[in-house]
Amino acid sequence: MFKKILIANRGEIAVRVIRACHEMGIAAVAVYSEVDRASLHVRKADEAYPIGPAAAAQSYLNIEKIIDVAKKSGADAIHPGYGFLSENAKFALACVDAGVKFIGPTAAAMEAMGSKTRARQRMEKAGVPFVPGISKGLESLAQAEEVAARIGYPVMLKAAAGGGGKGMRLVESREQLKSSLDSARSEAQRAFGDDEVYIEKAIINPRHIEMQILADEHGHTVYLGERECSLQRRHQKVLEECPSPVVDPEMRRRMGEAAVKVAQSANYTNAGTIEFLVDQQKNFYFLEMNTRLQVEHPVTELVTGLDLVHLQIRIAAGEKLPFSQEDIRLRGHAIECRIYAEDPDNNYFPSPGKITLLLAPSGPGIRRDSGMYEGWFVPVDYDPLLAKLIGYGTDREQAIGRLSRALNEYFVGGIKTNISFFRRILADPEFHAAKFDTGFLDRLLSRHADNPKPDAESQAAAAIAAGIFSALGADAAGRDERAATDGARKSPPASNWKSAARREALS
Amino acid sequence: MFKKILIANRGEIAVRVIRACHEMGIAAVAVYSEVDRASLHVRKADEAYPIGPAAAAQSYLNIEKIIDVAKKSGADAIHPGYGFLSENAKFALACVDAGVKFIGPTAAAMEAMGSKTRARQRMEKAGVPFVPGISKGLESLAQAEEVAARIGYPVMLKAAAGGGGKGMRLVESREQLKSSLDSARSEAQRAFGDDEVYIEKAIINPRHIEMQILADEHGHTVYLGERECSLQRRHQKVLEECPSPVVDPEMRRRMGEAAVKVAQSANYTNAGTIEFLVDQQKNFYFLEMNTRLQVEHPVTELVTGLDLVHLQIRIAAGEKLPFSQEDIRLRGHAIECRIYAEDPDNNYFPSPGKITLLLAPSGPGIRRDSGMYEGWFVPVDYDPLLAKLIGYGTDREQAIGRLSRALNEYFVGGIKTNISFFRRILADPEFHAAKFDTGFLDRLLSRHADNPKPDAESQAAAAIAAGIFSALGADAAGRDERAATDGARKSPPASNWKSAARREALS
Amino acid sequence: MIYDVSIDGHSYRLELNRSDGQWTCRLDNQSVELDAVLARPDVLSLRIGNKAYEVKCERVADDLHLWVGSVRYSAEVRDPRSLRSRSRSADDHGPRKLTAPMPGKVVRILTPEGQSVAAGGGVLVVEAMKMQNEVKSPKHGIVQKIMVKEGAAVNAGDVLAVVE
Amino acid sequence: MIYDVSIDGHSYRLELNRSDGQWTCRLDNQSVELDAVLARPDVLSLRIGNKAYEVKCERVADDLHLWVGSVRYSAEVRDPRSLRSRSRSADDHGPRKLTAPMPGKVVRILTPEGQSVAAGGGVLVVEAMKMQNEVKSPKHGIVQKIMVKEGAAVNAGDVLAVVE
Repeated sequence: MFKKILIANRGEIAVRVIRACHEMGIAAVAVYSEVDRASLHVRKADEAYPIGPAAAAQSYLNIEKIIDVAKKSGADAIHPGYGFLSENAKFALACVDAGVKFIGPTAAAMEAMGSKTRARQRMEKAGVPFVPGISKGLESLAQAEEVAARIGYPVMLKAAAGGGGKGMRLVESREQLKSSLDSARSEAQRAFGDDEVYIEKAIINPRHIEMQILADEHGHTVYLGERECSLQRRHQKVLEECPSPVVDPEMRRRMGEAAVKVAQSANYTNAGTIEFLVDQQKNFYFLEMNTRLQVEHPVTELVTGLDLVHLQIRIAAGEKLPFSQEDIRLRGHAIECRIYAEDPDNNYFPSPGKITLLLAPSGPGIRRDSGMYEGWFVPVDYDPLLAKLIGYGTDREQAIGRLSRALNEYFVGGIKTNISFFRRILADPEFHAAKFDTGFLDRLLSRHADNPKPDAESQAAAAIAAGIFSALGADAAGRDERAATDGARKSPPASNWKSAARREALS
Repeated sequence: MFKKILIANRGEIAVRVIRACHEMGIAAVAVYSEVDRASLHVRKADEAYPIGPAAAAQSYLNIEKIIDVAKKSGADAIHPGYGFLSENAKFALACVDAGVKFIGPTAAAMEAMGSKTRARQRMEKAGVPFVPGISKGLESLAQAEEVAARIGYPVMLKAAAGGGGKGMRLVESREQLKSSLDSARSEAQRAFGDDEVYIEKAIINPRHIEMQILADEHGHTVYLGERECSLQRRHQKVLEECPSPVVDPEMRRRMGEAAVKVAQSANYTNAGTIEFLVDQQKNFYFLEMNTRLQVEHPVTELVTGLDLVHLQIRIAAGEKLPFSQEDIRLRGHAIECRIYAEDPDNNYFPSPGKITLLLAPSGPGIRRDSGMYEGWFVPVDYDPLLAKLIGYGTDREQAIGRLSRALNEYFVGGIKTNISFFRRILADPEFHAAKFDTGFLDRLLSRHADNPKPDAESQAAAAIAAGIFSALGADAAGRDERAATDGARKSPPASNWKSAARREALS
Repeated sequence: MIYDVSIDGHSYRLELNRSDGQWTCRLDNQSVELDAVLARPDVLSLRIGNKAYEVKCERVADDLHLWVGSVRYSAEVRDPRSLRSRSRSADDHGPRKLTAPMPGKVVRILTPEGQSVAAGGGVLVVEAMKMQNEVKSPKHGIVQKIMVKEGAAVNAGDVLAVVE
Repeated sequence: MIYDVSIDGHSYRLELNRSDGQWTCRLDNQSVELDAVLARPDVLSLRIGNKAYEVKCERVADDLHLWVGSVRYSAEVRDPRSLRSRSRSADDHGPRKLTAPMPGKVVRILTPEGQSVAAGGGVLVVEAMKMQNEVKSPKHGIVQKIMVKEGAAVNAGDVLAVVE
């Protein structure tokens, strides 16, 4: 087993991996950018190394600096978390060169699955269903028109290197095709430095369901059940659950076996996720593979009783999977909410700043994976994911009940968060009935004024409380704390702004 | 289903039951004594009623006041938690008279199991093994000598109404019998107002293992697996786990079936626990039945995937058990630590006071059931249980790893706690090997100086930190918070002291 | 003390007095039995009659929200006799300050000084995490003053411009 | 600034200076590369070289403990040039104050004023939650003064008696 692991990440996922290391008796090495010195992952690590300015390109994405820290600290493995370098084949190769184990798949497996068009070609060979369309980049408008006519409108244009909805266009008719193709190409070029765009049939109101797999380095691959990830806002996942309310054991077996086939076709090792689109007739189509740990892995952990990060580490250390497919049983139901620093009053615009008060939920069936703390200044430079709140229950109804209860306990003062949005989702009758698809949240948000009519009593309580807070004045306010902690930078240095990193497109 | 439940308790268990109510869409009514207005259970309730002074006899133990609140609030059921009125048959009867459902067994079932001697008589009839001895109170010294000679020394004298080790004496030889009998009688009289004492064979180095049962009001009784409760200090449980490391499936089945027999013999309904002593040959003997929810119920919840409080409420509402014995499966391993306000530097003497800082652990496999919050004044009047920290893992090793990690994250400032004691237990090689019995902790504590030799580096870090805290002065100190919250009474009113309630003997 | 309180646009007249830690309270001229405990800064445990509420106060820049159980209310409080008065009510008279809704960088000025702007019209653009946000004028008027330059880093609550 | 620090009985001489938020540090005359951030009051994130430590400060009455990772150290700090000096070191000269280790009630006085007491001998008994705790004399001497009566409620840190 490894003695020391470097975590090439920040935020909640760095904390989550550090915890796994400590649980296994392994020392954890943190790296941090200038604005992250007071971050939770640095507090919790056994060693911590500065790696440069806030801009991710100069710190968390800087392969050379991270490899350098690995050598200096004597780490024998690197966990990349998600985002940043986690799906970067060059980084995986650089680890090999440096004699440090990369906790994830090989560079070759990453490259095999990294391009959507190449992955589609592979699926075609392996006989895994994927959305009708082409498996190569479009060469011309004429070709696009020909394929679209063959598979039928509406069609979807997608960037081969894509993610996060960028370079993606829904085309309803032939008339729209040219301008959509042009704009998809130029957006793909800007976002990924690659204008390859392919075409596939648009699935109307699909569900997005993904299958978790684990593969050891001795040829054993298993699937750990699916996750329902249809609740997305602007193509970003917001809430995920396990199991999917629409997947029955037979469908799970078929999807799982297809996922294992996908992984094996790429000689895939370690943890990975195969994403599927599911149409209204419950046909599923291969969408893409994420060659890393997912943000939403906790729902699988709660329902299988396994720890995916422990298992990632064991697999990377050369251990065999300690179970076979028959041993894996789903029990109960788990739902995850991604808590973001976002302003619900302002179209969910990011809301960085100092956290002046933090009330954190706990109790039965509640797991909280967090990267924030009271007094911390949420930096403006990175993805605004603060924490994940996961509810487990004997069944879906109990999971919803526990999560709703926990969301009522959750409070973050000083900045705005999307917590109230989750309360709205969990109270929605169609969500309770599990009637949703990937367009559900955007429709929910467009129904502007359907806030639950507040009862007069609680509204009067709010009025009285507002008066009391005014009467008590500064003494009652959390934001005027006397103690000047270093976690709270009163004002972010202006230089951060010059180099603000792009919000990571995570799914 | 009930619309509104009154919780006749305080502290972490009141919070835990309020959460269950909210998860099920039921309104929760809190009651509180004068010193508990700022307590967490009052903050979280939908209604809250003052019920008198700090002294439990005048508030939490006052049947009349609590029934009065139930009527005033329109509650249709009462959950008693543990301790206080939870095993009080008169209270259960008063609920019946008031037309409010008592969430627990009937008064008759409580009385049948409440006296240890009567329970022994019942076990004799039902054919459940119990420790050799007599099932009636001792009438004379001569009788005691006769029985002791027959079953063989060492023997144990026990109060029939007993609990918490009071009125209990280990007798090694005939010479000690008279004085031990006298002192056991007078201690039992003082503690329980009843000097009935019986005799049984002393089991040397036993384990204390208990079986959770659930019975609905339609004649179905199931067992939910055992809990290992051998880790006790002064006859008080400190750390519990599920499953027991020494119980195999066959032994679990035999103990479970014996437990179901015990419950059925008393027409028992709702949740209950049958405690067994287990000797070194793994023979188990009925010890007593606890006719309520146990402090340590979360370990069973994590391993079975069930919510015992939800099920208690459903059973009391007349629902049938939603599963049968075959559906119940133990998966993984869970360990609970009882976090007390106790001073490890001073023989674990209670340490009430203001909580100036609270760092709470979370993350994978960690459940925290807490009644405290930062800024709260832990009152001097009640049991010093602050919270329960429960770790779950795929196996016992992972549960220990996660719990150790979480204990390192747990910090309570302003008062002293027993958190460091748990770190010591979890680091002990014999604990890892699961080699323990009910005397383990007292032996561990007597080995005074075996603290893990701190490494020089972390000790130097402590020295440097001490200097920095001095240099930063009051600005760096949590205890001088400017905001005068009401949760923190600067000084408890003197009157509390006159009426300080006896620490509840809970097991 | 008398307050004009607005909760999600609904106005209340609130009379609050405190002596010996006990509150007396009248809401819209109805007497209210009130018991309030500040559990932590920004966290109140209220009892109104025997109903219990935990109310949390969310203060971000000039925005005030109160959380009561699962509901989040926007709140405005005006204390007619105090300088702690705060209001963003629809008073169209006098100059109005535009403040930064969150820390960020000013990337563009849409309406320069001296030009007129409609109610709801954008005055400048603030960016954080590569997302851009228009700061809009609450009223029709003239941009009297722009206090920041393009490229400036600003904090939540900083005054960016004044519309007259 | 120079401090005498004792950690679990082990003495250190510590030299600490701060300028521009940067610390310079010498421990027992060895230079130490130090980077410290106060994450919250009583919580320090330390980097010593590249080793990282989270150190929490437990202050209860006169007791000072530091938690470093999983280890809890008792600490004493003496600042020779400051009034914030604190020490309970084995200095047998001069009067010594006995303080209440926790809130409680004085239930019994064991050694009245004017009587002699051995080192480790009980002077009075404080009770909380029906558990009783002897407050002991740190040195051999005469009980010069008892500041509390039987039955009095006391807070943690209150001076209960002085032994000379």
